[in-house]
This record gives sequence, C-alpha cells and structure tokens, in this order.
Amino acid sequence: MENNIKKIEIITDFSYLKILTRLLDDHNVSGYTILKDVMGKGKRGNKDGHGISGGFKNCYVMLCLEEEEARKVTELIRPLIVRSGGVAIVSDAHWVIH
Amino acid sequence: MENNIKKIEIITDFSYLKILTRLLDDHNVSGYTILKDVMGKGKRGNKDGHGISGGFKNCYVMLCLEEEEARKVTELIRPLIVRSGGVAIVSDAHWVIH
Amino acid sequence: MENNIKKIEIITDFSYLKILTRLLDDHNVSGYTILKDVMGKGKRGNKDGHGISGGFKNCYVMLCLEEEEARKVTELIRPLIVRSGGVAIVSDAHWVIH
Amino acid sequence: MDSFIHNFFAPPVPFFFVGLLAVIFHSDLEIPEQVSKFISLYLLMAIGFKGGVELHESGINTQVALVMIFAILMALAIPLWSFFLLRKKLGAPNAAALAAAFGSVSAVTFITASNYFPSLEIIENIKNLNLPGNIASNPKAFIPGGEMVAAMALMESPSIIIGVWLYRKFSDTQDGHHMDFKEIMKEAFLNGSIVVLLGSLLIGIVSNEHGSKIMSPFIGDIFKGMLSFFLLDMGVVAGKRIKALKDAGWIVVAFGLIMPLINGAIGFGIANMLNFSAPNMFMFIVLCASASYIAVPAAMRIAVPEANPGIYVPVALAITFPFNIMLGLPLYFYVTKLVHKEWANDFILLMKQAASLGSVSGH
Amino acid sequence: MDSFIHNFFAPPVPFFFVGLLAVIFHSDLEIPEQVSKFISLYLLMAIGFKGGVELHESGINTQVALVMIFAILMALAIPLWSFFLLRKKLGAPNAAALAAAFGSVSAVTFITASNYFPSLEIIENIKNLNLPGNIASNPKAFIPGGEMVAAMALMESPSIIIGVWLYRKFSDTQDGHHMDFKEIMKEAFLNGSIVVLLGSLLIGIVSNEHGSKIMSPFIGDIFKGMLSFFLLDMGVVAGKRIKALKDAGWIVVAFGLIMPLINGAIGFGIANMLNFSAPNMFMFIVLCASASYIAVPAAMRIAVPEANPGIYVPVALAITFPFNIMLGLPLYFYVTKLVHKEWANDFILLMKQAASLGSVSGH
Amino acid sequence: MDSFIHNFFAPPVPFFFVGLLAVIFHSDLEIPEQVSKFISLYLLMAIGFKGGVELHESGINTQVALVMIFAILMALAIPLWSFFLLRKKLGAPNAAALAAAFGSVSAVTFITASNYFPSLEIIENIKNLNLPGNIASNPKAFIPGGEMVAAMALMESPSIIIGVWLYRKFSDTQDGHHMDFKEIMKEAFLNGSIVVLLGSLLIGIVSNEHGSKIMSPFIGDIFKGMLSFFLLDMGVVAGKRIKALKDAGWIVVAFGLIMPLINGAIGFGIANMLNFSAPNMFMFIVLCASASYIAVPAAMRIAVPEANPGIYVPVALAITFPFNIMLGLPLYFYVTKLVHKEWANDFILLMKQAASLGSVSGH
Ligand SMILES: Nc1ncnc2c1ncn2[C@@H]1O[C@H](COP(=O)(O)O)[C@@H](O)[C@H]1O
Ligand SMILES: Nc1ncnc2c1ncn2[C@@H]1O[C@H](COP(=O)(O)O)[C@@H](O)[C@H]1O
Ligand SMILES: Nc1ncnc2c1ncn2[C@@H]1O[C@H](COP(=O)(O)O)[C@@H](O)[C@H]1O
Ligand code: NA
Ligand code: NA
Ligand code: NA
Repeated sequence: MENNIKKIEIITDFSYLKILTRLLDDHNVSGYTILKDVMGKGKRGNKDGHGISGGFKNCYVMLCLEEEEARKVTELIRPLIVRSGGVAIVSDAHWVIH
Repeated sequence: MENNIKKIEIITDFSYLKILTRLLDDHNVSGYTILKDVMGKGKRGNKDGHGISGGFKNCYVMLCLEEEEARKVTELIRPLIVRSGGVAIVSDAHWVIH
Repeated sequence: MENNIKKIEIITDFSYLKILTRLLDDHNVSGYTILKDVMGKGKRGNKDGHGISGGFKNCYVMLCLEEEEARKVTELIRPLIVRSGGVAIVSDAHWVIH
Repeated sequence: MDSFIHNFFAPPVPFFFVGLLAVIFHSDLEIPEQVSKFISLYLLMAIGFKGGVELHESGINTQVALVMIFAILMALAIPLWSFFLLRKKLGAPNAAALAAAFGSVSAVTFITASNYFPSLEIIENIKNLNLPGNIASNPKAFIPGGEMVAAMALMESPSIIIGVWLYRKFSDTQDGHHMDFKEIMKEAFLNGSIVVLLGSLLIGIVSNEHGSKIMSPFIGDIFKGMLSFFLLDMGVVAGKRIKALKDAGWIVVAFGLIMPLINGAIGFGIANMLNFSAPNMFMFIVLCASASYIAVPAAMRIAVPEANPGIYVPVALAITFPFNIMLGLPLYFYVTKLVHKEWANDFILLMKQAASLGSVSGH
Repeated sequence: MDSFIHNFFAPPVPFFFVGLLAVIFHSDLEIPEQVSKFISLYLLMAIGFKGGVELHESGINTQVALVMIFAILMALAIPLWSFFLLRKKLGAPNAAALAAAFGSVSAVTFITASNYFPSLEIIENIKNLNLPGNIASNPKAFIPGGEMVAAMALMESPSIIIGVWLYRKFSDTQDGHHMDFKEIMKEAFLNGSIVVLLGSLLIGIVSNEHGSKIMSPFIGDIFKGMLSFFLLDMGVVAGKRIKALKDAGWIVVAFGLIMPLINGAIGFGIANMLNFSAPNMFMFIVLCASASYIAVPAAMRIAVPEANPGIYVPVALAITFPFNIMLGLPLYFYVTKLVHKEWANDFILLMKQAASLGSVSGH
Repeated sequence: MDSFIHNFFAPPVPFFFVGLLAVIFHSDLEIPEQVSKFISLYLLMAIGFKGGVELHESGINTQVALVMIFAILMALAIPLWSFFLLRKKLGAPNAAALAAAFGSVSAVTFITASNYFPSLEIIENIKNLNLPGNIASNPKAFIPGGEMVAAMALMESPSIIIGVWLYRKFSDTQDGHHMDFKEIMKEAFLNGSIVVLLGSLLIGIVSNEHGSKIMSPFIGDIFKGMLSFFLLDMGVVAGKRIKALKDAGWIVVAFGLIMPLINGAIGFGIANMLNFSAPNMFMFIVLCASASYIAVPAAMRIAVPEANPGIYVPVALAITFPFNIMLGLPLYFYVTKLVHKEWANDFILLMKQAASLGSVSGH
C-alpha cells in the first residue's frame, strides 16, 4: 500500500531491557515500542513471569524502520541478544501513518 | 497457507484508546485486539508508562481484516492517528482459524 | 535477510491459556511467547479485561517456527481454538538471531 | 426493616452503588485488576483465619458436623433443581453453567452478611458491663461459628461436578466431552481462592490465641475498608456485565431474582429442621441463596464452552449478588429472627449496648 | 518556620524526596502503576468519606455555601488570568492546558495540607483534659470543615471548560476543534477520581456515626502511611518528568513557582473578605494555589492535542507540587495565622496539649 | 524447640507453606506481581523506618560502629570461601553467582527473624507492671538495635562486586567481560530496595518521635499481616522454582542447606568475639546465614550471563530461605541464648509477662 518498511521484533530477558534501550538511544534509532510483561518458553527454560526473583520474565521490543536503518539496528543488537538469549525476527510491513 | 488477510497494527497515545475503539465500533469493524500497557519512544518523546499523570503511556491495537475492510479501516483511523501521534503499519498474513 | 520462518499468532480466551501451553509443551514446540493482559472485541463480544469474573480477558501466544514445525503446530491448535474462540494467523518472517 | 436501612447506607454496601453508577454514567473509574485480586485474596485470608480461630475454640461438635454435611449436600442438590428449572428457557449448556453457579457460593456475599454480627471482642467488652445472664453466659451465641467458613469452602466446588455432569448428560452437541474430567476437577477444587481460604482456616485452627492477636489489626481493623473497596470494584464490574443482559432477556433477570429466594428458602427449612443457631441459620441461608461469579464461571468457561459467559456471569454478579446484599440479607435476617424470637430480643439488647458503648458491630 | 521543619522532616513529606533522589541517582525504583492507582483511589475515598461525615455534622450553613460558590468561581476565573499571563511565552495551546491545570486542584496537596490539623478524635481526647474555654467549647474550629472536600471536588473540572474555550478562541491552528465538546465535558466531570471522591463524600454524609467508626481504622489509622507511599511514587514520577523541563526553559519553571503564589494570594484575599474560619482559609488558599497533574492533563491530552504534555505535566507535578508541599504550605499557614491571631494562640496551645498527650496531629 | 513450634504454627511463617503446597498441588494461586512488589516495598519501608527511629535513639556508639564494619567485612568475605567451595562442582559462573547471593542478605528472612522479639511498646507496657530490675532498667536490651537494619542495607550489595571479580578472574569463557563494571556497580548499589530501605532509615533518624507515632498503624499494626501475605507469595514462587532444581542435582540442594550453617557459624563467632548484645548477635547470624534471591540475581543475570538463574535463584529462594525461616532461626536463637544465659532467663520472664498481659510479641 504505502512505502515498505521492516518490522524488527525482539523478545529477550527482561533484565537486559535497560541495556537494550540505551543501545538504541545511543544510536538515535527513530522509534521503538516496548512491552514489559512478557512470558514464554525457549531454550533457556520457562519464563513464568514472576519478576520478584529476577530472570524469569521477558520483554518485547518492536521497531518499525526503513530498510536501511533496520539493517543497521539488526547488526547493533545481534551481540547483545546472543548474550541475553531469546529471539529476534524481522518481517515486511508498510506504513499507514507515521 | 489459507486465505490472505491484512494485519493492521496501531501504536498511539493511551488517552486516545477510547476514541479509537469507539470509532471502530461505530463502523462495525469485525474484531480487534488491545494491549493497554505499552511503552516506547518516538518523535513525541519518551513514553515511560507511568499513567498517573496521563499522556506518558501508549496503547496497541491490532486488527486482522480482509483486504477490503482493511482499506476502509486504514482511511478511518488515519486522521485520528495523525492527531494522537504514534505509528500505524499494515502487513500480510493468513488465517489459520477465525 | 536470513532464513525464512513462520510466525504464528494466537489470540484466544484467557481461560484456555493453560490448556494451550500444555498442548504445546506436550509436543515439544521449540519456543513461544505469551502476553497475559489482552483485551479486544470479536464475534463473542467485548473482552474488557476484568479478570475477576473469568471469561472476559484474552491471552496472546506467538510462535516463531520453521515452516515444517509451523504446519504441525497449526494443525495441533486448530481444534482447541475452534472451541475457545478468537483468531489465529500466520505470517512470514526471518530470523535475525535465534 | 431497620437493618435494611442500616445495611444500605453504612459502608461497605453503598460503595457497590458508587461503582455501579460510575459505569452507568460512563465514568472511566476502574479498579486495577491486580489490586482487585489482592483485596479478594485478603478478604479470603481474613475470613478463613477468623473462621479457623473460632473453629479451634468450638471444636468439632454435632452442629459443626451437621453444618458441614448439609452444606455439601446442598451444593450437590441445588444445581439439580436449578438445572431443570432453567433448561427449557436457556438450553442445557447455559442451564448447567447457571445451576453450578447457584450451587456454589459468593464469598463476598457471605462476608457482607457476617457484618450483621458484632465481633467477639465487642461482646467481650460488653460482658464487662451489665448484660442479662443469658447473653453474658454465652456470648458466642451471637456470632456465626467458624464452621460456617468451613461450610463455605466446602460448598465452593461440588456444584461444578454436578453442572458438568448435567451438561454432558443433557446436551445435544457433544463439544466439551473430550475435555478431561480430571482436569475439570482440578480446576474446580484447586483454584487459588479455595487454597487461600482453606489454608488460612487451617492456620487459624493451629495457631494459638497468640497468632490471632498478631493478625488482628490486619484482618480485623482494616477489613471493612477493604471490603468497601472491593464492593466498589464489584459495582464497576457488575455495571459492565449488566449491559450484556439486555440481549439475554428478562427471563434471565427473573431467574437471578427467584433462584436465591428458592434456594434460600430450602436452606432455611434445613437449618430450622436441624436446629441451627440463629447466626448459623442466617449464614446457611446466605450460602444457599448466593451464587458464584468467580470460581464457577472460570471452570465452566472450559468445561462447557458452548455456555455463554455473557449470560451466566451477569446473572450471578449483576443480578443475584446485588439482590442479595440489598434485599436478600435483610430478608434472611428477618426470617431468622422470626424463628429465633428469644435470641432476637437478646440480640437487639446486645446491639444497643454495643452502640451505647461507642463500639461498632462486626469488626 | 517551626511548622516548616516539622513538615519537612516528619513523614509523609520526606518520602517525596526519597523518590526524587532515586530518579536523580538513576535507581530503578518504581512503584507499580496499579498500586499507585489503588493508593490514589484510597486517598480520595478516605478524604471524601471524612469530609462527608464532617459535612453531615455541620449541615449546610452560610459559610458552607460561600465556600462552595467561591470555589467554583475561582476554578472558572483562575484559568483566565493564568492563560493571558502564559500565552505570549508558551503559545495558546500550552497556555490553555496550563491555565486549566492551575484552575483545577491537586488532591494530594490538599491531603498533605490537611495534615496540619489534628484529628477530631484527638481534640475530643484533649477536651477531657484541661483546655481553656474557647477551645473546649468549639473543637471544630480547629479543623477544616467537610465543605472544603466538597469544594475540592467542585474545583476539579470547571477549569477544563475554560481551558478548552480559551484554546478554541485564541489558537491559530484549529486542530482539536472537531472534537466533540460533550465528549470533553464527560471526560472532565466523570473521571474516576471525581466519582470516588463524590461517592465517598455522599456515603460519609448519609452513613451515621456508626459507619464512620467502622471505616476509621482503614481511612484514619493507616492514612499517613499510605500517603507516604504515594508521595514516594510522586517523587519518582516527578523526577522522571523534571528532565523534560530542560528543553522547556526556565520561564516555564518560573511560572510553576509564581502562579501558586498569585492564585494563592487571591484565594487568601477572598477567604479574608468572606470571613472564612482559619482552617478553611488555609485549605482554600491551598486549593487555589495547587495545580492538577492528573485529571486535567488527561482531558487536555485529548482536547488540546497540540499542547505539549512534556510541558504542562512537569510544571504542575515537578515544580508547583513540590513547591507547595515544601514551601507553599508553611507560607499559607503562616499568613492564615497572621490574620487569625487569637485562633493561632489557641491552636498552639492545642497542639502542645496534643503533644503532651502523646497523641499525634492529623490522623 | 518451643520457639520452633511457636514460629512454625503462628502466622506469618505457615503462610509460606500454603503457597508452597498450592504450587505442589497445581493450584492456580498467584499473587499479582505488582502487589508483591508493593508489599516488598512496604516491608522495606517499615523495617527501615523502625530501624531509623531506633538508631536515632541509640546514637552512634562502639557497638553500632562495630556491627556496621563487620557487616561489610562479612559481605565481602563470605563470597570468597563460598566461591571456592562451590566452584569445582558448579563451575566458575554459577559459583560466582551463588557466592554473591550468600554474601548478600535476605530482607524477608531478617524481617521474619525480627518477629522473635517483642516491640518496644510492649516492653514499655510491661515496665509499668512489675519487672525485675535488670529488665526494667534497660528494655532496649531485648530488641535488636537500629544498627542491624543499617547493617542489612550495607550487606546487600558488596558481595556483587566480589562475585563479579571472582567470575572474571576464574572463568574460562570471557563473555561478560566487556560489560561496563561501573554499570554493574550502579545496578548493585542503586536498586529500588536499597533506596527505599536507606531512605526510610534516614527519615526514621531525622523524624522525631512524632513522626514515629504517625506511621505506627501503617508500619506496625498491619505489618505481620502484610508479611504473611508476602510469605504466601514467596511460597508460590519458591514452589515454582524448586522444580528447576531437579535438573541441577542434589549437590546444589546440599549447598543450600550447608552454606547458611557455615556462614551463620562464622557470624556467630564474630558476634561472640565482639560482644554483640543477644538480639544483635541473633540478627547478625541471620544476616550472614541468609542469601539474596532478589537484588543479587538481578545483578548477576547481567554481569554473569553464563550463570544459570535456574540454579542460583532456586538455591537461595527455595532451599536456603525456607531452611532459615523453619529450622535456621530457631537454631540461631538457641545458640544465642546459650551464650547469653542470663539474658535468656530475663527474656523468658519478659515474654511470659507479655503473654499474661494479653499482648503479643514483635509488632
Ligand atoms: N521459537 C520461539 N517463538 C517465540 N518465542 C520464542 C521462541 N523461542 C524463544 N522465544 C521467547 O524468547 C524467550 C527466551 O528464549 P530462550 O533464550 O530461547 O529461552 C522465551 O522465554 C520466549 O518468550
Ligand atoms: N519507528 C517506530 N517503531 C516502533 N514504534 C514506534 C516508532 N515510532 C513511534 N513508535 C511508537 O509510537 C509511540 C508514539 O510515537 P510518537 O508519536 O512518534 O512519539 C512511541 O512511544 C512508540 O511506542
Ligand atoms: N478480526 C480480528 N482482529 C484482531 N483480533 C480479533 C479479531 N477477531 C477477534 N479478535 C480477538 O479475539 C478475541 C476473541 O474473539 P471472538 O472469539 O471472535 O470473540 C477478541 O476479543 C479479540 O481480541
Ligand atoms: Na448457593
Ligand atoms: Na488551583
Ligand atoms: Na548472607
């Protein structure tokens, strides 16, 4: 419909959210959206969401970016996510409004 | 896999959620899904999610619609999102079950 | 960019979350992500999110899977979602990191 | 009807109407869900613990045993007649879900009802003043026994079994049938509410008087305020659900008003037959007349997926619950006093003493 | 300045600074949002109920009527001069939003201010000791009337109307104009805070003394602790918002400090002219001087989308609010005592008695 | 073992087991996360404030200074021997994370331990009755000093530094090394718990007796109830985590039981050497023997990403914590009484008086 963009979705350990957003901020990424109460299951076991003891909860970060910036961000976050665990995917989308 | 649909995703200021859903209801949109605790960062600054003082929190609305209805909804929401800020994107998907 | 995957998204009645995840666990699905506070509207009326009386709240489950596994999971969940209501969609994505 | 006025205008009950009116006038008032869960767990913990302490003191006697046995029997029987009354009009799935709801209990109705009685502390205080011999000699006669809390816990789940059984027997479409029955039982008997209620009851029983005094500011003093807050929330949720009833029709509303009267009347008959003490009689009627809008709907949502939660939840929550706390409780108290005339006189005396003492009932 | 020290170092106020410092030192301290909503509803419920009980006792007399009338008038008038003071520097949308904020009130400032007075219970306790005749004969003279709570409720929303009207009249871009005015009114008058405040006020009025005693441990005893907790949260949020002011410039900060003084001075003039009692005068000044950072911003966000919440929220929350609770309240109390000399002497006497009694003020 | 029975059956401790059993029986009982954060902040606020008030009264004397210095030394030393004990079996990353956890403290264990002592108010009440001279003359001898709260705050973070340092020195894979050390320090010393604890401690110190009385219903009266609620939650979370230990093996479970005994014994030796008062000795042992399952795991998750939170969290939370509150506390109290024989006799006398007074210990 409108011009093409890339949508990056990251699900990782909640403890790393502050580091991740600082990284994005330091590189002046145009925008991102965060969910803080994210549960799940993966290679590192069950994240049942009880935050009191740390490390058992995820966060979700989503970025809608032009192809160029998306590629930059992908490289930026890769080493962090390797360390913090979880998944990061990218898919195609289109702007309706920005 | 199955028949094609469009997935519309809207992230905007939480204060506008009631207006947005009323708009969708008034036009008998077939269905939508809402997340209420959404943080993020964009052109209008940091939404750190503390709702007590209003205007620092986002909402997320997602609609899975046939192409036709998706186009209608896109036009419907455009003026509102322009006013309330945030982003709206559309992407391709397929029904598994509906 | 990287190798292709399928992203399955399920939105259904919150009461069925435990049954759904047990089903996924029983079949050793590689991973999934869960949101627990999901509102919305569909054929079965308004889910305004107040959990105290049950049945008025949704959950959201997302799976990033290789095409093969995605097909398996699709068939796995179909009968459950038919019973519990809601929608399930599938779309294309790519791994950034896994 | 004096107790009606009293019950209607003094907290906690009127907060329910603040919540209800807020929704009717489209206010955005909302009690955060996690807070509402916290307060509901708090109320269960408090009522369970208090019941346990009382049960520890009374021990297991004949009345305690009778109360518990007949509580379970009623929880199993109420769904039967409720189902056959409702089936024609609502169909088997909805009838089964509603029958299960009426067979179970509403903890908040029970808790609100317990406000009709003064606390033991107050009675003890009065004892030191001048009371006629019959009151002074047996202050416990003026409060419900701890067995009523146990009865409430016992009544919460059995109706779910009957409801599911009725549904499977009488439903045409056989959708939910492949659901594991064991699964449903687990859902029914191990939901968080019951665990906290029973756990606190047990702790109340084993912890000596010492424990009871430790907990008193938390479970006693702030109890009515927390209940007020919860009823505010209930009003909001009931207001939201009530809209769904427009589609369901007046017959459903009528059921929500008649069923508590029928079930309450049968409960009254049994309590009378078995010579329950006045406070126990009142509470037993309340248990029979009230309907579950939390535990049972949660189980029915899975066990009877064809039933419409837009019907069975609002009936229990937005019709039967407000009916009970507004009109039902005064009525049940009135008939209790009718058959316990002597007790009623003493009770009035007691409450006057309590009032003149500057003390308050029920906390 | 004794009351300044007292106010500054005794809870609840210093918890605000703990929150503020936590943010400044980049701590991850965060009060969960739902908890913060719960405590804010709790505070409104408590203050509303207490006000209702007091209003029930005082009835509607001339002062009550005058307080309410002039509260509304001030809520309508303050935005007018505020707007024209602010417009040049900030532009019409931001000026309208800030004007509406200053015309409205801050419930937490009001509640913190009410801590300057002892509770009625304490005064009654002292009465039984030896007090000079003038105090003993009229203990109510030492606490604000319930009408002040009503005044607070009445002042919360009208400024929104004026703010929107000013914006529509003086703004160049005409963006928000297609917004339904009725919509905005509903948002303004039916937000949850007002409903709980007014609802509790009404319940306080209709519930007899009995109801008041039932609620006392919940709304009285734990009140200061809950307020401390809330101020901790306010400190955290204010700390987060304060950063946004760096971009907005010093002029905005100056407004946040000057406006409460101007509005408070006018409130003082009116209270003096109309012979408000000392406690009512103090609370009236506080209402005029405080600014809304919850209800009004929420309404303005929709009604005036061009206004920058990064300006009007921090001014009210991170400048005016701390200014008021730290420096404003002692100042307003000081001028109140200046014009009520005799009352002030009696008040000091009363507080000494309260202290020697081992009792505490204001809960 | 009398205190064991008492501790085991009276609230708050048994609520831990309700939570644990709920998980074991697959109940859906869950305390909402935001509520659990609220209660944990509440507990820290209460204990911090009380400690501050006590510290204000005692001032800084030699024992206060010694307690604080040796608290820090223990927090730095415990991780060293813990690491070398654990490294062979668990590898450097897991050993470092667990060592840091054992060097730090568990606030809830500390708070539960403080329930062993009566409150100052109760002692004062008894003073007015008839007490032997040695008790009456120094009631403070029967409660831990405010310095113990300060010691707890001081012990919370230093072990993180040692843990990270050990990991970096002894780990083969050098993954986390590029993490900013300053970052980790900030995480360690500025987490919300410490800020609230220290902030409340300071407010307790500066606020006069007046402030202390204001807060007493909030931080004192409802404290045990809130703690009960929190332990219920801890039971649920511990139950969930305990499953992860099946994979980790019995050696890890053994560590969780042995480490508190080793660390507690060393703490006992130091306290004995330095002539700590009996209550301070007991609390010092508790601090040494307890392990952190909140602050330290959060920091380790980032600083030592290779360590498995499925090991170090359950050891601290599901093994060491229940061991301490069930068996550890009575044991530590027993050895404390062994070396403070005279004190122990007086203490028993005091508790008997408290019981006969109808009062309760420790609130
Ligand atoms: N295949 C997947 N699909 C969706 N979410 C996943 C997948 N794998 C992992 N996740 C999410 O990422 C979190 C961390 O994953 P892991 O590090 O693999 O344990 C999990 O708790 C899930 O929420
Ligand atoms: N490029 C983006 N990608 C993802 N989310 C965005 C993006 N831009 C804005 N948002 C979201 O939309 C909200 C409002 O955006 P804005 O109006 O640009 O401040 C932000 O707080 C983000 O949550
Ligand atoms: N077309 C749709 N687009 C997005 N979400 C939907 C749609 N239809 C249903 N949903 C979600 O699925 C839930 C259950 O749907 P239903 O069973 O149709 O009432 C709704 O409450 C929505 O959250
Ligand atoms: Na019933
Ligand atoms: Na004002
Ligand atoms: Na330790």
